[in-house]
Amino acid sequence: MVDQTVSEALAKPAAAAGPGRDFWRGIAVPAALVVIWSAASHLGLVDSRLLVPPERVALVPFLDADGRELWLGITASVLRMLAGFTIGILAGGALGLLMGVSRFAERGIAPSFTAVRQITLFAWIPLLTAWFGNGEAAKIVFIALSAGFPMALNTHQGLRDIPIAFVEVARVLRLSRRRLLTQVLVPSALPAIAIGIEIALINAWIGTVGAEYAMGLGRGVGAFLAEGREQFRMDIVIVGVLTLALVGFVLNTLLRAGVARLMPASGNSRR
Amino acid sequence: MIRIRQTLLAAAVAIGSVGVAAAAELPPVIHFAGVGSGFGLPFGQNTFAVAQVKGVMEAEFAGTDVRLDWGYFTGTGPAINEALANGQADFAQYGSIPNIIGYANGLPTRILLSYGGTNIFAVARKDLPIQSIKDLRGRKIAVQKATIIHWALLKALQANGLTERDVTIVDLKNPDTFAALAAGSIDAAFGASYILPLRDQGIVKVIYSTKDGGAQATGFGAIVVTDSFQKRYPEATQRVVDGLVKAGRFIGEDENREEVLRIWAKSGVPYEIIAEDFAGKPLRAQTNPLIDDFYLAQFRDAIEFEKQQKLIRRDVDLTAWLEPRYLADALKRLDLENFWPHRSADGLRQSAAN
Amino acid sequence: MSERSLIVPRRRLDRRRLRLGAAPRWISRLPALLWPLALPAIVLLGWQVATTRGWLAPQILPAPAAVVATLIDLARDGDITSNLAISLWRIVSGFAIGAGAGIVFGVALGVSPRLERFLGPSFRAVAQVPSLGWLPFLILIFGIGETLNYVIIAKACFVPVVLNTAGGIRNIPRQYLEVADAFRLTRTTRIFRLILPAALPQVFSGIRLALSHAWIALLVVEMLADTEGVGYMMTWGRTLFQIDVVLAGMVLIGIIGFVMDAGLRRAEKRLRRWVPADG
Amino acid sequence: MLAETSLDIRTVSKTYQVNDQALDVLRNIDFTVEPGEFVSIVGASGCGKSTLLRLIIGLDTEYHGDILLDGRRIDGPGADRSIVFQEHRLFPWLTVEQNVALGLDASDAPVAIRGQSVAEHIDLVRLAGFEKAYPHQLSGGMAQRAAIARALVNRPKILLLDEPLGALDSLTRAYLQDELLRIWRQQSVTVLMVTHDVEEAVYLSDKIVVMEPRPGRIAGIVPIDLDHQRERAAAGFIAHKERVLHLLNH
Repeated sequence: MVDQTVSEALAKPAAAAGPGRDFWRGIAVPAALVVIWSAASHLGLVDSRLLVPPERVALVPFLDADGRELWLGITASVLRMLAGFTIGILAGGALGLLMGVSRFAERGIAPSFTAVRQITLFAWIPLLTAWFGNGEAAKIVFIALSAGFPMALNTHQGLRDIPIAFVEVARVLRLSRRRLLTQVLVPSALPAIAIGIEIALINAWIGTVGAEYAMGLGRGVGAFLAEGREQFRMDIVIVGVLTLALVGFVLNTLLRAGVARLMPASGNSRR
Repeated sequence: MIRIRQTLLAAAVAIGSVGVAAAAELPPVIHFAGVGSGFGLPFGQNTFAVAQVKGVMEAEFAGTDVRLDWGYFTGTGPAINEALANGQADFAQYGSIPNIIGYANGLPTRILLSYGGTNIFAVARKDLPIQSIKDLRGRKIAVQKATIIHWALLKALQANGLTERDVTIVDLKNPDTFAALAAGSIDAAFGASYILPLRDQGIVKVIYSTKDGGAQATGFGAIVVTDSFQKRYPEATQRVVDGLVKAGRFIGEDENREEVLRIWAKSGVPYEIIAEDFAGKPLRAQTNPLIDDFYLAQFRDAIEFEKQQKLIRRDVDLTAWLEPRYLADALKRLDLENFWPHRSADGLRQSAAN
Repeated sequence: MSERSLIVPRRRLDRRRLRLGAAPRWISRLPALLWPLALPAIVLLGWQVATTRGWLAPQILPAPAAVVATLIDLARDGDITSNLAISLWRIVSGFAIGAGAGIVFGVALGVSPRLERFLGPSFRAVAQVPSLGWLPFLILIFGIGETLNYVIIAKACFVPVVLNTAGGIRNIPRQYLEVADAFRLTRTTRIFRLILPAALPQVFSGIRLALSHAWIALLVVEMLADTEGVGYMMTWGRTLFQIDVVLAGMVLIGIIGFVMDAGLRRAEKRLRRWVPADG
Repeated sequence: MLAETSLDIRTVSKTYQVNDQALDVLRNIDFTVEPGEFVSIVGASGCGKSTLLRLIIGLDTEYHGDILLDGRRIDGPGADRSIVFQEHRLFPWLTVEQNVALGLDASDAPVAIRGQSVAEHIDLVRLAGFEKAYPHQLSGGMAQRAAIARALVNRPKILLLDEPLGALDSLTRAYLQDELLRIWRQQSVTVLMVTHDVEEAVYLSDKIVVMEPRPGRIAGIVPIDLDHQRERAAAGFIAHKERVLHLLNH
């Protein structure tokens, strides 16, 4: 209905008023906080060992010898995360697909999967370090687990919740198994799978930092953060935490843009 | 024993690492693991660090294809036990308490030599009226449990007529200890020299140090090898021990003191702190590698401590665990049998070679 | 009057409509209840064989029986019960604080465009920092102790509840809001008869997410900066190189996670009885 | 009596800004609904008929011209007007009874009277016995009748119907058309209905406002001078239908 869409456009006058104002409003509170932070640390209202002045934090990654480790750390973390993430979504996707298309597999695997999924990821760390050591292998396995679980879950659910109409059409058309899979099942589960990938990416990043933080060997943002704490360098800790948030945010934004480009057609996002 | 990497990591790691080496005398790669810290790639202290930096070990294996791999774990004891268990470490240098825990849980290691003692400090919040260990009665003390520092804490209490029940011991890792002291949620803490920067930041004062408390209260550890490695590669094991003894000699020679301290400072602990840690004592005494009566007595004490604390579930046969022949051989060949003092069980008397 | 009698019995759709692979015949004859147990049975068997045959060192993988024995030991010594009680109390109180505050803030954010404009973006940015990142700051502010646990768990619950509550409110169909306007519903009626019930499904998925985040945060804080609780018990098991304790902890954590999730599902079903069973 | 109220739409225009372009939705709409009348607006999609209803109910108050209710300009929703939407828009989490009671939410009637009024109106739309049912348990026609009860329970002077039967099947629809007539007479309420079904409009109305799109404007007003017992096949009925269709398609 034309007049409905028009009235909807009208219902959001903020969008028309220009994004500039919203942006400034959004940034007002953080800006005020930074000013308070700066004032508090300079005027000695708080212990400056604990709350380092903001400008010092901003300069640490450039001027400080230890702080410059950050750049290598980010590179190492991102590469490590990509490796684990790739393994995780491939394995998780395959498992989800298996459970989604085969009742036989679903009945056999899904209960165990659900049970194992209830074990919080961090609880895996002591086991993984015992099995794979504190090196790269354990970290990548941990990241892959972090990414794999949501991926498998969403793929499975996406396939399970396919509207009955689609499957009936496929049945009437007597599609071959391969066509059914590639042209009906997977495409219609795609929105759910995309959400799975999104969650997998966020989890993989948290998993990366967590693994680096808890398994002490090698470079990475998590190791950087842990070492900053080890040496009681609050400036480095703050930089580490900000980096962790920022990288997560950037990854998420990139992925969303990527997903949006990949599937412009399916508008019905679940969840 | 079938090595873990062949089973668990078969596809990933096996290629080129073990497998074919049975006939050869030397392994393709030797993994060293130690406790370390520092930004980026962590770095270690004690004998390993000097052996690595001075190229002593490379010299031992010059002309062979053996690759040397040094890894320093910020996760300390447990991480090193895990590395030894799953084949990511062949030689390890770490504190006795996790060392014993590993062995008591069936980790097949052999003790090759000592890497010397670790000074341990007690610090207390500046705003509290705590001047000595005796004042800790009723206080909350942080220590990382199941470490040699935990052992030293109980030793210190004991020496001052206190028991565990007179204080509250909180199990905290180093960074949490710093934060907890700064936030005032604990009163005191025990640690190695890494804890001293806190004093320089004005948060705590030092109330005790094993430098004053006598040799028996000082922390200690061992350099171990996995049993399978030394059985399979006795030749390589001997070369490693030779290298470690040579590194020990370098550390012990007074003219190298400054250089050695600089090497250790790469681990992220500031040079000034390390210099202070070892001030007033010759490094030769401090880093004595010998398995002598004193060392054995210390180890027995630590085993007893672990049983009391229920850190281990079964007893440890120290004699079966030791493998001193590589060290003896190296000392003899290098003519270093009298370089380090041989200590009596109580650590008080020293004698020349027996 | 034909349509008068039409109370439509919602046909429950068989969600297994079309299957790619048909199971081998002997499998399909297996009692349906046994089949889901096959995989765990195979894993357990492989595990047992691997340990008895000595393929894996017991320090790496203790026998299943050893894990069970450890579980029993820990239960008998009271280690499990005391640690569990501590952990559960932390979860419950942290969750109550965080989710409660989250609903209030989420409703505020959802109904007030001004609040959304000023605080929304910052909140969403801050929400990106996982509990692990908060830990160093929170330790500095609150020190090590119970307060830290409550704060970090409450924070972990707060974020998803706020996001989902605000999102749920923002996603309320405009048609319903127009009804509220056209019939000039009072403020109370709007909140309790429209906004809360309409946002409920999403609020509830926020709450479920919150509980799992709380559980994660609890383990993170217990494993990294605590001296009691199930997470600490596992770290301690790692320190003592006793993988059986670690595995026992994992089993315990899995069971609790399962029970909590199932409980919430049931609660949600009760709260949403106006929704047909198929959702 | 209730049906004293007249609705004057005087030269009403409405413009939306869409992508910085002015889009005329309504232009110079001008007609009157007399007290007690049943008036229909017919027109193709996009002629702005739903927008006009939104203006009258008061969901949207930005327009040019005047919409006068007994001579007073409308500036928001009020107790004197009520609406039934095309989709029933019952709240799925409330029972029929609770949904109908929403219509009384803004009134200051005492609780006892409210309950009675709700019951009466559920009776009126013949849903007695379904008070405790949830919307998902009702058929489309029943749900729409519940929506009518909700709209009438506060005894509005004017009832606005936005294609109220548009989503129903033809049998239910015919049945509900008679029901609407019955309710209209019983309640003696003024009704303004938007529909795109010409036959429905001729069947129910006293007067039909025919609109044409882009911009939405009045193509003509057709008074239906048939008695209230209308036969769809009668010649007079067909003639009126033809006139409306002609205006729509000219």
